[in-house]
Amino acid sequence: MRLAGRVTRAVAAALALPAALLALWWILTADSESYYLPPLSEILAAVDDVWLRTDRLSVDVLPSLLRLFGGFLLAVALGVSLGVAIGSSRRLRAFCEPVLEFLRAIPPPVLVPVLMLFAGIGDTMKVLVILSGCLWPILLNTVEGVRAVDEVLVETSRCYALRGPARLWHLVIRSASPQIVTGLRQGLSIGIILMVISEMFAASNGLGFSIIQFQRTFAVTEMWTGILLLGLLGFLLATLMRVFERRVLSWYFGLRQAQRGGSR
Amino acid sequence: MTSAATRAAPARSSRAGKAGRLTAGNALPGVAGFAAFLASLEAVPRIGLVSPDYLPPISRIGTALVELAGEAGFWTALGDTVRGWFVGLSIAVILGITVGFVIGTLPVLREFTASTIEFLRPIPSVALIPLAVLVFGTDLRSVLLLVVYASFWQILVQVLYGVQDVDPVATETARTFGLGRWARTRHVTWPTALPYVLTGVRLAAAVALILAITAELVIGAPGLGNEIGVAQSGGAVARMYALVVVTGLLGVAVNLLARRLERWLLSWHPSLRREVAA
Amino acid sequence: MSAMSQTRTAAGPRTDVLLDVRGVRKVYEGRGRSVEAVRDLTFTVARGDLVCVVGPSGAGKTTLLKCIAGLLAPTSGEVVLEGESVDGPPPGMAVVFQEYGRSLFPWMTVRKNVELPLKQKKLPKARRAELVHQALSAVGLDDVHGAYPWQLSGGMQQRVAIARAIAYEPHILLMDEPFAAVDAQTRADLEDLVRSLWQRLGVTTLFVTHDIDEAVYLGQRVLVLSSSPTVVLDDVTIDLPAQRDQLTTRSSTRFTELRGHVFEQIQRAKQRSGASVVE
Amino acid sequence: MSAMSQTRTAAGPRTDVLLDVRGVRKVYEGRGRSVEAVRDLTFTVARGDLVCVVGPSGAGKTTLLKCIAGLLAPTSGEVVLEGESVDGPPPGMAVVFQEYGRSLFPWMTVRKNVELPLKQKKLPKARRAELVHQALSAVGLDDVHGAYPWQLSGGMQQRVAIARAIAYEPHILLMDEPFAAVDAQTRADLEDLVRSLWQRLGVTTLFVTHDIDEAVYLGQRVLVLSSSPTVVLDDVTIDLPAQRDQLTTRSSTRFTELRGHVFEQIQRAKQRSGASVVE
Amino acid sequence: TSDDAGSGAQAGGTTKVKVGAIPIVDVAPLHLGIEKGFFAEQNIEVEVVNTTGGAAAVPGVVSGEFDFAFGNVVSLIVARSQKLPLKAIAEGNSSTGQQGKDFGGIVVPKDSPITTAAQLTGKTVAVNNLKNIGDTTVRASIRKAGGDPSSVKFVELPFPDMPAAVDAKRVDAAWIVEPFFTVAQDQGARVVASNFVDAAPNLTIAAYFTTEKTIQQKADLTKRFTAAIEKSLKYAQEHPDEARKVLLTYTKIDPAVAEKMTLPAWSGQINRESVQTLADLMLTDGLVTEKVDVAELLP
Ligand SMILES: Nc1ncnc2c1ncn2[C@@H]1O[C@H](COP(=O)(O)OP(=O)(O)OP(=O)(O)O)[C@@H](O)[C@H]1O
Ligand SMILES: Nc1ncnc2c1ncn2[C@@H]1O[C@H](COP(=O)(O)OP(=O)(O)OP(=O)(O)O)[C@@H](O)[C@H]1O
Ligand SMILES: [Mg+2]
Ligand SMILES: [Mg+2]
Repeated sequence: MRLAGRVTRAVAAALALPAALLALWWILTADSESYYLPPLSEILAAVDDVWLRTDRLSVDVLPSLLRLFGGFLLAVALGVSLGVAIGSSRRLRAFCEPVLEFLRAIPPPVLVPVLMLFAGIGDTMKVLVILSGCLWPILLNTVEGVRAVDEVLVETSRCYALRGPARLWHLVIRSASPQIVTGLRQGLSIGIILMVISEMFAASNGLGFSIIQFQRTFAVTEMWTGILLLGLLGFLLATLMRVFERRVLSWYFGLRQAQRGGSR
Repeated sequence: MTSAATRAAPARSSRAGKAGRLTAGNALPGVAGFAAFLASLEAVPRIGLVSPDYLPPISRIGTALVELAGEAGFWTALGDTVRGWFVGLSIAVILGITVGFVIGTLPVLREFTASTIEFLRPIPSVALIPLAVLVFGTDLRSVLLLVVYASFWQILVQVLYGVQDVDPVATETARTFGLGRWARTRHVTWPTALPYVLTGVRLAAAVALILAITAELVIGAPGLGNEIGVAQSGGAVARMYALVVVTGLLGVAVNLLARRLERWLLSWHPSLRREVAA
Repeated sequence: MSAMSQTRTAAGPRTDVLLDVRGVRKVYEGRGRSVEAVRDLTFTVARGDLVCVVGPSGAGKTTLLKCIAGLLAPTSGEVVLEGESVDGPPPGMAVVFQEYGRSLFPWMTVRKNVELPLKQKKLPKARRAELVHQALSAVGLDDVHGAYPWQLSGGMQQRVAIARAIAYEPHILLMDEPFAAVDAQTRADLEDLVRSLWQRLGVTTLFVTHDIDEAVYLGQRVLVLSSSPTVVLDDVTIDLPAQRDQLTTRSSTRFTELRGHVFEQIQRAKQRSGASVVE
Repeated sequence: MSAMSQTRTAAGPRTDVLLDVRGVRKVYEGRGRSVEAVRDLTFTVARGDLVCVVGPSGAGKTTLLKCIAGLLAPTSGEVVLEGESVDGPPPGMAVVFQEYGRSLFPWMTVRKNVELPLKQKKLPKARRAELVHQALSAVGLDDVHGAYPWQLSGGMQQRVAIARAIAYEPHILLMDEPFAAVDAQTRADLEDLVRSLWQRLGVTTLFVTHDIDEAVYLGQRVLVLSSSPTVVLDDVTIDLPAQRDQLTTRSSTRFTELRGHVFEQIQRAKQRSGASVVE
Repeated sequence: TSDDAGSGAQAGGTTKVKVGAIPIVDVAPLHLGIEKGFFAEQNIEVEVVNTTGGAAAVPGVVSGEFDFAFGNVVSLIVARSQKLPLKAIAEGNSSTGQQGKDFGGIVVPKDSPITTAAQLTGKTVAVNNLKNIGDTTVRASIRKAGGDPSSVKFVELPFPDMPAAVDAKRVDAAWIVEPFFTVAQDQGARVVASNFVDAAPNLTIAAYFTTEKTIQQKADLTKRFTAAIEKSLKYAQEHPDEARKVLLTYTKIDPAVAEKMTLPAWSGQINRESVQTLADLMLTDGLVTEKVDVAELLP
């Protein structure tokens, strides 16, 4: 009973504001004359034609998602391993920081031509573009997380001869995991943005490509359906991420709650 | 990210002059790292990994950079970009902090806005370009719209995490001593959230720079991005990379500034305390 | 229950009642289970009294203190302070929390930490400076005004929290196991400090501890709480001389007697633990 | 210095020396200032001994323990364990840290926390399960195998840390003020636990505390450290009966005598504080 | 922005107009005309705003941010088919109409076995934008050479990145325009077809355009601007050396390349038949879903 009540409330909370905003959008654009702001009713009506009645879901959305996951997973692997290394060593950190900040500040669209020189124009390049964006929040958060490992735990591990991979996994990564997961969340939403940007170059399919194509061919209603779909995708992925986070970090949330004296 | 602020560190030495020495001590390996990076950039085209026609060695980019520095137009463009970046970032910071505090301190609001935030956050700014041009044309305001939209989320999310991290013992202490809601926000919530805000500013600063340049590149508003676009469409490869290097250096400068700000505002924070003590 | 000591209190009801705790009950409602932390607490504290509260771990001492401080609303019953029912932190009350380390603001210097509540009271600057100086002086911290809390040792941090409470010039001072993490010597010093402050300033003080020796050494009265769900098991008047010191008082026979008496009560309290979890 | 007790140690040098601390000196080098935490410590611990180390706050007790554990390198002098000079955490040693709350892995259940060092030792699974079970049983925590550390009360967390140390089957067990933040009753229980474990398993134990009563109650010997810069002030043999219990032992005359003796030494140590900060 | 009704914008008799244009070879006449004072003659003061192409220029024009803009004909036809009220007012540029001597074409890597457009069947071809003038005319080339355009795989690649992609054989062929056309050929790329020439004789590639609203409300200004730009086009066509020189002022093209490369034709006339041919090709290739009457778009 109580559980059911909580679920209902959570669903209501998740849907209330979007519903209100959509209603507002609907009303405000109901008799919109502006070419670029078609009535929401038209946009919603077009969703079916544009995405569901065609093979766009498998031809455009699926490859985009695959590239997104590829880039994201690579960024996780690279960000976490580099982050652990950089976070553990003051020297390495001092050595790398300016270069990393330099690379971080370069806009992906101008990075694309360089990447194409090395990785060609296929999916590899797009995956690399996504990687180049997701990497930073994951890397920075991992570095900060690793730096903050509790000294007492470090000494405990030394005393019990915890070394090598066991130390890395049981101490360093687990201890930094709340921060790493924060990085993952930020990285994922940047990844979606980069997914679109990567499809601005040398693409012939993809969700981002479709949106840009609609934009270029002045198919504005269709473009809006794409943007809505993109937002929906972001929301779904964020929800998945939350589920993942709750599972992996259940200890962390319990610990925090305990520290707060049971109050939330 | 937990309230590690509570650990008593044994560092009891004087704090004066520490920040200066720390950066001075840190600069050397940083410069060395950068030099190594430049050397590898020089080597890649020279040993024939890629054609120097498409990725010139860094020495040629350097020459182009010197040429750039001699052009008045370059400095105007740099000024335009920095202005767009700074104004946009400022708006995003103020907006993000305000909205973040309001949402963060009212759990109901937080609960009800979470899904909308997750929905709006991944919508790429680039998708808003036609809208921006339609509403604001191709001048600074369009750039600002994109910059603010993209960097706002970075700040907002950080502020939300920060506000959530307030130690209940600290809040209760403040309450018993008669601090009202506003005074508690000012003296307890704000200092707790400040480290998160600064990290947010650091992340947002980079995003804002990227967006300012991308927007100039795509919309054609004046600035470095536009210069990059012109160089690119004219096939002036070395010049284009010189401009890219300028954006990268801008990023490094922004980060240095942000670190300075952090050192100054957060000398009490455990992460910096530890650096001083260790 | 110790009939003798109970009667003693009932026989001589204090004249000027400052704090009146009436049938306070507190149930924590949690997911799936609710805990009755405090079942029924009734007692009064006279103006200028120094009452120690002891009880086994988890007895609900902190819960009681938070109810008195107006930080928690009791499930039933009420707390009356100076004739008024408490429903939020009352003015003129200072609390020293168990987690002193977390109750000092790490982003403020020691001076600022002590001064902040005075600013809230809108005291003029000169008066604030005077109070801060006096309070820090009283706890023996004349030379750390400009330091940050985390630059101090645990005992010093604790003293800053106490200084903040004194400087506030409260009518009533609540302290929750304030010396739990301090070494024996510092602890003894702080105990003497609390007694001398109480004697000098006459602040009504409620002191929560789990250390029986400490409670007997410090208090004029000791309230013994049962384990959860909590009631008042005993109310012992400590008839030791007003001038106490660590060596002679602690080795006096009366001290040992009282200590033994309280110890027994606590042992009984532990055995008598009721069904506290209401499914 | 108490000549009598000093001689006692010198006269009867323990036969089977397990730990030999030879002229250990430790200076913390900081920016602008360096602190000589430990000046010159020399003592030995025999196999199977239970030695308590007391000293005022900041005496360098933790520093000493870390040097023995191989976590800190002494500035001069050396620590010899079982005939070998220590230069890193030696195998077969277990440490229970002062901050027990921070020394358990919050992301592992109690069982996993205890098991992890055994995995590192590459013990077979069945043996691990047996050791974990025995150790948790010994500290009276049979029913919390699956709980996370933060779901336990402070005293229980402390016992998990102790269980982890026992399960490791160390030759030597170091404990650093392990009961500082635990309430009196739990503390008494844990003290009895440590003694009974020591008697049953015969592990050589070094127990650091700032509580004189505790040191006298627990130890076979008590080392008294001076305040910083630290030397060994006294080495008191505790000639109390092997079977001790909280009420009778603590109220025996010999206990009070020994307690008084150690207390005096510490008072002297406090007065005799040298110039510890080398500018 | 300006208003023919005669408000403050017309200070001192000159009208300020904003023109959106890509900083490429094709718009040299606009810059040359400004330099030569052809616009000043008409009391027009032009501010050229760099855009990246139709995506930014069309909304700019629709919103009134730009009075006029430069865009390729296919983009304009698509926009028109989407009911955007755009109208071309003057030619932008045209194909030279000479096979092998156009300002753009299909190139292949130097040792590629491909020699004719027909052999592009089943290959990967880079164009700057999909569903635009590039793929439409490349298909026309292939069709004309007897190949099957439906099996060609087009990928998007910005012109500046094409020479490198061809050189590294990332693509089998690419449709490139100047100055990258020359750059690619310098690196050894071979031209296999001139797609503009294959699509239609003297194909009009791009046009200056505005909205119907501007044409109605600022008829006079439109007329003056059209006159000035047509004069500029003609001048540029007659003085290619000056056109090459003006390039260096608004682009960063290497002077050596600017000297060598082929300039597009600026005939000053929109070739209506070629535009209709293009529109028909677009219908064949599915860029538009119904037949577009180019008369609506053209002046
Ligand atoms: N926020 C809460 N939610 C649920 N139960 C709680 C909460 N706070 C305390 N409790 C429970 O209420 C009881 C009393 O807790 P309280 O903290 O008042 O004890 P205490 O006497 O202060 O103990 P200690 O000596 O350990 O500080 C305990 O059983 C505890 O588990
Ligand atoms: N990392 C460090 N850097 C500089 N000085 C230190 C450091 N650690 C300890 N000290 C100093 O060394 C001295 C001894 O410290 P130590 O922690 O060993 O004392 P302790 O006897 O364990 O005290 P306590 O009873 O408070 O735990 C103290 O004066 C302390 O300030
Ligand atoms: Mg408590
Ligand atoms: Mg210590």
